[in-house]
Amino acid sequence: MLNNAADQAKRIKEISGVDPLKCMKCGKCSASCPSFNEMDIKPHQFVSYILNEETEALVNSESLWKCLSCFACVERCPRDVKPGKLIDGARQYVVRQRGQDYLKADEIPALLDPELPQQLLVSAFRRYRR
Amino acid sequence: MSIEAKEEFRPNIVAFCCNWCSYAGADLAGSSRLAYPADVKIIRVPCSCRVNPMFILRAFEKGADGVIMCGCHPGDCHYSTGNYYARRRMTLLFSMLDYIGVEQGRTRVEWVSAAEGVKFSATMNEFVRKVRSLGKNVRLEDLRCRN
Amino acid sequence: MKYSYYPGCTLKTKAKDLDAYARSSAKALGFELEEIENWQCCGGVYPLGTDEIASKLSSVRALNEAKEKGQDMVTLCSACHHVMKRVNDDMQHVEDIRNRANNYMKLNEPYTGETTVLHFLEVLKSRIGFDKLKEKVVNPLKGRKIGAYYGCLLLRPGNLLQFDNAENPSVIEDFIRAIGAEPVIYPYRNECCGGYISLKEEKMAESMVNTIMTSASGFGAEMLITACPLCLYNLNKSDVATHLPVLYFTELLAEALGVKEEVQHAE
Amino acid sequence: MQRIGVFVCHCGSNIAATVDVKKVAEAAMMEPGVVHSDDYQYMCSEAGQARIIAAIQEKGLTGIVVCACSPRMHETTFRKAAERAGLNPYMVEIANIREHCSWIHKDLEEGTKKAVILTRAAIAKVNLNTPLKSGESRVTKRALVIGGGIAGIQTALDIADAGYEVDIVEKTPSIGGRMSQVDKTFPTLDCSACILTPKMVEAAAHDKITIYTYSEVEKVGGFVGDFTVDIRKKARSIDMDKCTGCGVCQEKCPYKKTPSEFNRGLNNRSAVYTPFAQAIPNVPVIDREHCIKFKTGKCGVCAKVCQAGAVDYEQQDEIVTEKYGAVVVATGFDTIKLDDFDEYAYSQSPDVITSLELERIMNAAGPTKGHLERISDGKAPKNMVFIQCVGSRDITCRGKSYCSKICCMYTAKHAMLIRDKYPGVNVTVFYIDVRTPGKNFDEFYRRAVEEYGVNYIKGQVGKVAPQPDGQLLVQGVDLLDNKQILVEADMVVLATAIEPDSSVRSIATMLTASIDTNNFLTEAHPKLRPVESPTAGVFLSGVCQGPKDIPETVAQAGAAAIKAVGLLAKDKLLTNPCTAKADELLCNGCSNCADVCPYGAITYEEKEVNDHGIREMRRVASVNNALCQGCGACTVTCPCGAMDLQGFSNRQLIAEVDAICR
Repeated sequence: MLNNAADQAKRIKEISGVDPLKCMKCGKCSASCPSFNEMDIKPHQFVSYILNEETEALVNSESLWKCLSCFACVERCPRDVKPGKLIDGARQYVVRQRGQDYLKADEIPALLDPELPQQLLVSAFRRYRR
Repeated sequence: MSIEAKEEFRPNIVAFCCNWCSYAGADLAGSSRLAYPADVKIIRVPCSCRVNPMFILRAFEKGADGVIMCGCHPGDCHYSTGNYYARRRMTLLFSMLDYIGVEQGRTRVEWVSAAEGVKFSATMNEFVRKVRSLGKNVRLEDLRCRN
Repeated sequence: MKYSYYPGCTLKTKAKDLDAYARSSAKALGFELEEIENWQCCGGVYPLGTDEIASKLSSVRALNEAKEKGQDMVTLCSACHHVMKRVNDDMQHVEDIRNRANNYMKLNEPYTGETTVLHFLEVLKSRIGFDKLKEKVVNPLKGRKIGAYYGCLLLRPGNLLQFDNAENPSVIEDFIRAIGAEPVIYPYRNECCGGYISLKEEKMAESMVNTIMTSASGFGAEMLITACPLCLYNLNKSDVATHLPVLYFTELLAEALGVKEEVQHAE
Repeated sequence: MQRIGVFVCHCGSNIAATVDVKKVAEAAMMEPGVVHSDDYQYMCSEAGQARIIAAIQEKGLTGIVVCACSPRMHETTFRKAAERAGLNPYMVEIANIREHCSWIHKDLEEGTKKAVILTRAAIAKVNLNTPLKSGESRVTKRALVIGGGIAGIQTALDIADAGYEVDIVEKTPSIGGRMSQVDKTFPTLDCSACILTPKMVEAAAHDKITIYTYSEVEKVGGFVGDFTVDIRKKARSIDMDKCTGCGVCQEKCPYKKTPSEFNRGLNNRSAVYTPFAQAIPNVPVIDREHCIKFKTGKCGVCAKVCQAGAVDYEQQDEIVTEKYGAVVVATGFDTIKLDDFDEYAYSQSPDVITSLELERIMNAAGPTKGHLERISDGKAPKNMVFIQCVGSRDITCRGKSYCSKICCMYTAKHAMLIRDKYPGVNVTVFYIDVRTPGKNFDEFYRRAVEEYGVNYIKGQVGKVAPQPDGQLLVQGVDLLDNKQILVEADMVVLATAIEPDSSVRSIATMLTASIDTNNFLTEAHPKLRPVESPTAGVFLSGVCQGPKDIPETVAQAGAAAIKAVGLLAKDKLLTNPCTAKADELLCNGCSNCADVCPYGAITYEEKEVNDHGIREMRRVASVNNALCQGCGACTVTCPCGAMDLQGFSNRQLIAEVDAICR
């Protein structure tokens, strides 16, 4: 993991391909987000955390795991910032570190139910694990 | 071997800009301080249709590494139809140049309006990058002109 | 007309119905779904990272196979549709991804996004035509009030997937009309069902699903149809599902075309 | 051999900071033909010009190069200076070392190097310049105003009051435009119709103003001072001279199911209609698309009831051709389509409306007779939500990148009027920023908050979800509280972005006036010539140039009028002498040049030529200097190089190319 917060912020920007300076703080993302109430850092705040290089808080945020990648914010963002991509960049950054999987192999059996579609597991694996 | 040590190639680029749209667009890029490399030198023409293919061949002959022609957007020509003529002429010329080995990347037509300073600057930056990656043009160069 | 068909993981296991009804309906409508050989899972979610290459390769392989056969590719699952279209778009427009993927794949001829990707619904809409479909219906589902559930992956991002108006879609409603039933329009038909989050955050998914189901039911829907196995799974977990069943759209299609029985017998 | 002087301007530090002006002046002295070079703080100043004049006279200069700002700024200044010194003004060339050099480069060495090259090119060109003389052309003392909204009306009145004839062309059946649809105006809350109607009447009664309603500009030819315009007067199917405006035809018309354009489709009108009560002219139009008589041949009720016998089903479109010296574009705006913004449920619920639709609902002559009620069920609303920036400030393909400018103020106006008339209605406004620059504007907005208790929430709305009972559930965010909120509303009003009227594109093309990426017409200079198009003789009035409110529009309309009057007041105009010229000896008479000329300036004549001693009759091209605009299309088309453009000749341009590539 990169030690320097500035480097971390830079890396997350690179992975996501998002330019946080384009944001005009309109709140369209937070107004659209179905996971808003579950998030500790709200969608419209993601950009500030990157710009202010407060990456420590961002990578440890619950929001990483509450985003559904439903693209509501991506679709509606008027400034082409797309906070959903930014939070996914942060999530990628975390899961690419060894031992940072949000979903551990041994907790999976307990979560399964017979009707569970494969698609769900595949998606969850890709989102939560390296 | 170090790549960094090698001095960056600076191409010589001629830009023909029509007086009504692109030249004004270049002015706007200037007054908005939207930088692009000094490699680009602009020649003012009344309309893109004033650009004779001969001028472009002459530029390559004299050692230009890239030539770009800018005009008003289709439909917006100050003289109604000039840019349509220019577009047809350049399409023909560029495919001929490509055939004789002057890469497509060295020639370009772009429509830039008087309000598009941002586009002018971005276009020039991109074009210079492209020509830089192609290196020096030697195809049409009149060797007698070499110093 | 033959299409390359990419079924995806779930259609081979938990969502066999979605697949079987689609194939028999296709036959009844006069087109064939030719399954791509040795397809691999698309991964379920599109890798958003700009530097993700490996996770896109399985999609590129399938897309290239369709290209070599000279066929358009058809998908049924919303997630596969989403991933395939976006990877294809990357191969068309993102030079870096295109180059790196092609370097890795070492194909005879580089793949640059030539394949057209269509969702089964798009085939019905633009290739068959809903008017034509209406003519082929032998068993119109008269009087049934059906709500379309699009979910998110079928529609968004709208300008890239070009599937339908992302905020006010109409394809499934047109489909419902074509098979003789009455569409019920409700506002949450393009809101997320919770997706994979239901694995670890059951409560969260539950409240989202309830909003959707309650709204649809309130507007008078007697049934919802969807194209996505994950949506179906999540929606069916809602308490409202007891009086608002959620089905695959292909099941109703097969029923309307009079081929539902034969599929069930084959099973 | 030319004797050339080079004058390098510092432009304060604008040029001198990144270009070593002394070095440029030194380098210029090394070029062929240069006998004098100089640098000075401000060449465009009186003192700077005096230096140029002195040098021309003392050194007997035959051509000069000024290395300064863009020729679009000061070319005229320096040409005039040269003229005062007795030099032909077309012996002046400008090297643009500011906009194209010092302002975009940061490195002194690099900037200087490029400035030297640009100077070299200008010197190479001026070496080949020849003295040119402008011709003269006449000015038709009549102006055309395209668009009959408040911008067009005001411009026409101002031009007419100055004593010139003006024609207004308006595509709808009445003048009045958007302002006639507005109920009240901010920040004074005047009744819009009450202040507009007198202007409409004044324009109609003015003996210098001719109004063509239900008419469109179809073709534009000519140029500044001498435009020829075809106006299509669409068949009204009503005789304007006979009609008394009694309105019986509209009452009796059996087809009343056409959505009313004036009321934004909120109610219906008859097939024969005048858009609104105060319409000018007060003569209806038969909408042939919807009229039963035109669709089926059966009906004819209006003709039967018309006492004046004014109904004429046989009437045909008529083309009027008129000459004008100046054209003012005042085509106005429309609101954007909301198809891509359906998260606001505009197409899903009739109770989600645009602000312009609310204007009609609030208006006493509107579809609800001025009562605030829901379109769906006619119930009085208790909770209203306003959403700002719908499509404005949106850089994606869905919206418009610019701020529509008027929405913050009209939303405050609506909120205030509703709270004033219906104190029981709760009004919530979702905003990104409240922008109120303007006289008494911010005070107005604060009154809405402080005196009328309008609830302003900083944040946007993500979704408007219609509920089964017809209520609208608005899901938004309160950014200051950091909370997602749900607001129940009976009506939602969208402050929809405005865009130039769709007709502007074809009009701009006809006038060869440039247009920007958002379809707003471009000004000749964004700061110093804001009401003129770069195309000479074309002026801009109102929102066609950029978003603006009514007072700004009226101010600009006046400015456009005075510019037009300034042109019309001239007896003669000097023409551009940079015209094409054919070399009779080289011309082979092929007619290619005449084919590409957009102005019909090239004709062919049989002429006796002396080709190296051989006298013979030949068919050769001849350019009419009064018509030629100097585009140069013919010069490139000519297969034998007979055609050349004065001021931008082949030799001059090649000399520039050579100088740059040297």
